[in-house]
Amino acid sequence: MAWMLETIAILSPIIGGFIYGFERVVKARMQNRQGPPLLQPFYDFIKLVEKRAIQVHSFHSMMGLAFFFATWFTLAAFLCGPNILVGLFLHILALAFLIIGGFSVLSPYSVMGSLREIIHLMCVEPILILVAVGLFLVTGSWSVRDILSYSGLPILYLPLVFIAFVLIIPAILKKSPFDISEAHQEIIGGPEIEYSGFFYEAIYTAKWIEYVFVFAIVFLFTGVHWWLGLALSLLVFLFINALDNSTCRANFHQMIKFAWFVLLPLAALNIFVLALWRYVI
Amino acid sequence: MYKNFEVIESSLEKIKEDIKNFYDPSKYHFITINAIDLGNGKVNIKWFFAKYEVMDKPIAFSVDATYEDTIPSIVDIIPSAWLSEAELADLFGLNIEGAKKGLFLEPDSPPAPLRRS
Amino acid sequence: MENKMIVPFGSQHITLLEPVRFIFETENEKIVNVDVDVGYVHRGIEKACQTKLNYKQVAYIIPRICGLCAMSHALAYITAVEKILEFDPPKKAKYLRVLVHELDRIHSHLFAMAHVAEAAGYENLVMHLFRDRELAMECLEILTGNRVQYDYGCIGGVNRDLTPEVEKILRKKLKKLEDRIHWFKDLYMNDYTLSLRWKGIGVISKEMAEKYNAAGPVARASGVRTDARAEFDALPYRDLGFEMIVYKDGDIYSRNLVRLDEIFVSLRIIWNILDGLPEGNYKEEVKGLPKGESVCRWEAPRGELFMHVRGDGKQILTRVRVKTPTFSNIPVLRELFVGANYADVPAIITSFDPCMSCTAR
Amino acid sequence: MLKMFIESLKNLFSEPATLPGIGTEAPKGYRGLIVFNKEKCIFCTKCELVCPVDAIKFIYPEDGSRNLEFNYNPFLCIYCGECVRACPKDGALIQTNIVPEPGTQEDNPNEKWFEIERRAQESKKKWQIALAKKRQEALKKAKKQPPSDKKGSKK
Repeated sequence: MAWMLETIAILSPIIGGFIYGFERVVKARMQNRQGPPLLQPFYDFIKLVEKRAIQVHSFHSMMGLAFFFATWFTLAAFLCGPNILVGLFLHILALAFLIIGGFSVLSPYSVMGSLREIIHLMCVEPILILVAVGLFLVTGSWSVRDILSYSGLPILYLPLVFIAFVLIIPAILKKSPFDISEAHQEIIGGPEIEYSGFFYEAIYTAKWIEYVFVFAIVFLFTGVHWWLGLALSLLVFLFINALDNSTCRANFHQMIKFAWFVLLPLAALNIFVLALWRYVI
Repeated sequence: MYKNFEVIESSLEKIKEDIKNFYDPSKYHFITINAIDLGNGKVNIKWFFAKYEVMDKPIAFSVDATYEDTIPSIVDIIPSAWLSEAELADLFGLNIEGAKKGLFLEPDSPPAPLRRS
Repeated sequence: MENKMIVPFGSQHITLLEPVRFIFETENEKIVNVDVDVGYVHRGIEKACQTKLNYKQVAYIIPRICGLCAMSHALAYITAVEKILEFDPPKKAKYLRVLVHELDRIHSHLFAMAHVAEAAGYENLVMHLFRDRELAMECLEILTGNRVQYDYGCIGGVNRDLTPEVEKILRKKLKKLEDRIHWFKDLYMNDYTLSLRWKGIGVISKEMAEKYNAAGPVARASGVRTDARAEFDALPYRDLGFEMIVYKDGDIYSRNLVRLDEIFVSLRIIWNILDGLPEGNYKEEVKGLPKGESVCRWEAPRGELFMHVRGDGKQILTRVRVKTPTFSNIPVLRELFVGANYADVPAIITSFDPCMSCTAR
Repeated sequence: MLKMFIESLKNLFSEPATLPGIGTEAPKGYRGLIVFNKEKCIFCTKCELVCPVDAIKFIYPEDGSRNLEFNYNPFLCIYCGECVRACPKDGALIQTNIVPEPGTQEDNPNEKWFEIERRAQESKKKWQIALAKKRQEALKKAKKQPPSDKKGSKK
């Protein structure tokens, strides 16, 4: 258990790849299709290495790479660092690289995607911070190591925060109904459209790391009971995929409304009540 | 000659007024404008209309013209006619008032392909 | 250019099946101006029909204009030529034509609905619609011998008879399809996210549809009562339980519902044909050369298809003009975009079910 | 939404509708590859005439005889079946339900077909000249022989 978190952080691209591959199989089966093999993301990875990379300009490509390394570093900081808030702020930074990269080219799809990515940030980050605050209120620590050794079940104290978090996961992982920054049918991948070959691969792999990041947060909600954590992660995974398969894309007005007027008050209410109970009574 | 539609003969000067008097958007459906090359630089143009919901013969306004003539545009009466007019201007090389060329053909394609010469 | 962003949409875009280019000027994702170019796939089929091929061969080239409404193009042309030749096809041939045409409509409508769902990002619905479209395609394959290009009609009748064993398979598959369509209807009526995305978006009022002469499901969704099946006497639709589906709202949602309900009507017509197919020949010899002019209005899946044929007593026709449904719908589409949200553009375009290879020919 | 949600979860545990790596078979009556039967053909060239895309070309022999060479381009063919319907002799042209193979670069279908088209055009002209000669010769022969014999030979 001692080196577990570090191992996960280092191997996160590979773990994320497996999660992504598994998700593609599950998604296909939910659509009554056979689906690709489990290792398909890695095949794609190998194929993309061989492709010729067309750079728009060097800064843009660098931002792609920066996005990948920053996401990786974010995960490492989140899992191994002393404070999960650092991880969350680094997460914003990592996305900022993607956004700046998207803005740095003239392509309207890329620029529009970056604008929408900012809206994503606006919706996602407050909830992530409330999750962190909630976990701190329950466990009394900002560190992942301490939260994972907490003997109780944080989810019992934070049910509404958990619900809010699960419902915002589609926005983090860019899944329907909140996949607006990537919206294939409208802006064709958004900020990532102008990347190609090796640099697209960086973005592609960074997405896998996001999977690990999200499910690591889900994992935190069960404290020391890691079996329960696995079960909960699987359940959330299935729920997210079923939701992805049963909704169409909302537009960004609807997403903001949902995130700010439904999810945020929900999570805030939970934390407010918890804080009252902890500190006042 | 005309097997299953009615034809109202008109002339280039009168056609716009005729259509204006005839056309009622809630009653008639404007179908399209079509041209037929008659050879020797002559062309026959027909404006097609049909009634809504009634099983009736389509009605066509027919005008004979030459390729040099300027053909009046009916976009101010029927706003959706611009596409048909642009097509005729492209494929037949007709001079239609205000019709945009190059919508159906690319710059390097042969001009007025449906004309017989 | 203060706050404006120019967004090109097409000529290649992920939601577009076929090349058409819109150039939007947007302000905060709101469209203020549109420019359209439709002629990317001009193949000169009309020219070929007028210069190279004789009038019987044209019947096999015309359906190649478009894969999805191949049967409509072929039958409209055949009807127009038969009108010139003053030939009335045998009754059985007419019924078989309706059968294939309605099957064609079913698969085309399912295709269109799938694409609207795709544009809304509803992947699962797309997969389901496409899978069930396969049933209609299989029916057509077994009936006509091909999945896309049926080449079923010919001048004088149809090319194949409906054998009892084929009829048995058709009945089985159509029964299954009908159950599925009921399932879809239920889904469309009750799905919350779909109504969120589609209700009140891309609204065409009745006046607008009449002003810009929209055709087909687009016009019927706006409350315009127009359907070439009821307005042109080419096929015996009146005996077969045809009913015009009209909705009033004129948004994307009602366009989908019009298509869905038309599938029910088509299925009913098909059941009626299978139950009461008349006896007789399915093909008769046609003699003579076309001399004269005729038109044909035909209700293709996307709307009114118009054929204008002129022959001067030669093997090769003088003029073949195809006015396709999308051609009529482009003007209203262009007007509709002004003031719309960019995020809704793919859904609006696909809800028109545009077919550019038809439009440019 | 809920309906589809349940359907998705249900589908997760049911057999998928698609199968890996198995193509479907063409049903009976599928309009596939056209097969030519030389023994039965009477070389009337009707199929060549009716074909809308000129996917059938006959190469004519130089001696003016009726021993034509049938050429068929499956890549140009649109499988409408018009040639089969036009064929006056049963079994000379058959439409099978074999799904045609796609053409590859190695086959070089285009260049080969252009060559055939060129040869067909040239050979037809030569054949017509040869045929005219043959007819003239036959006419000369017929003039020499008594008319009653000619009638008998025609029967």
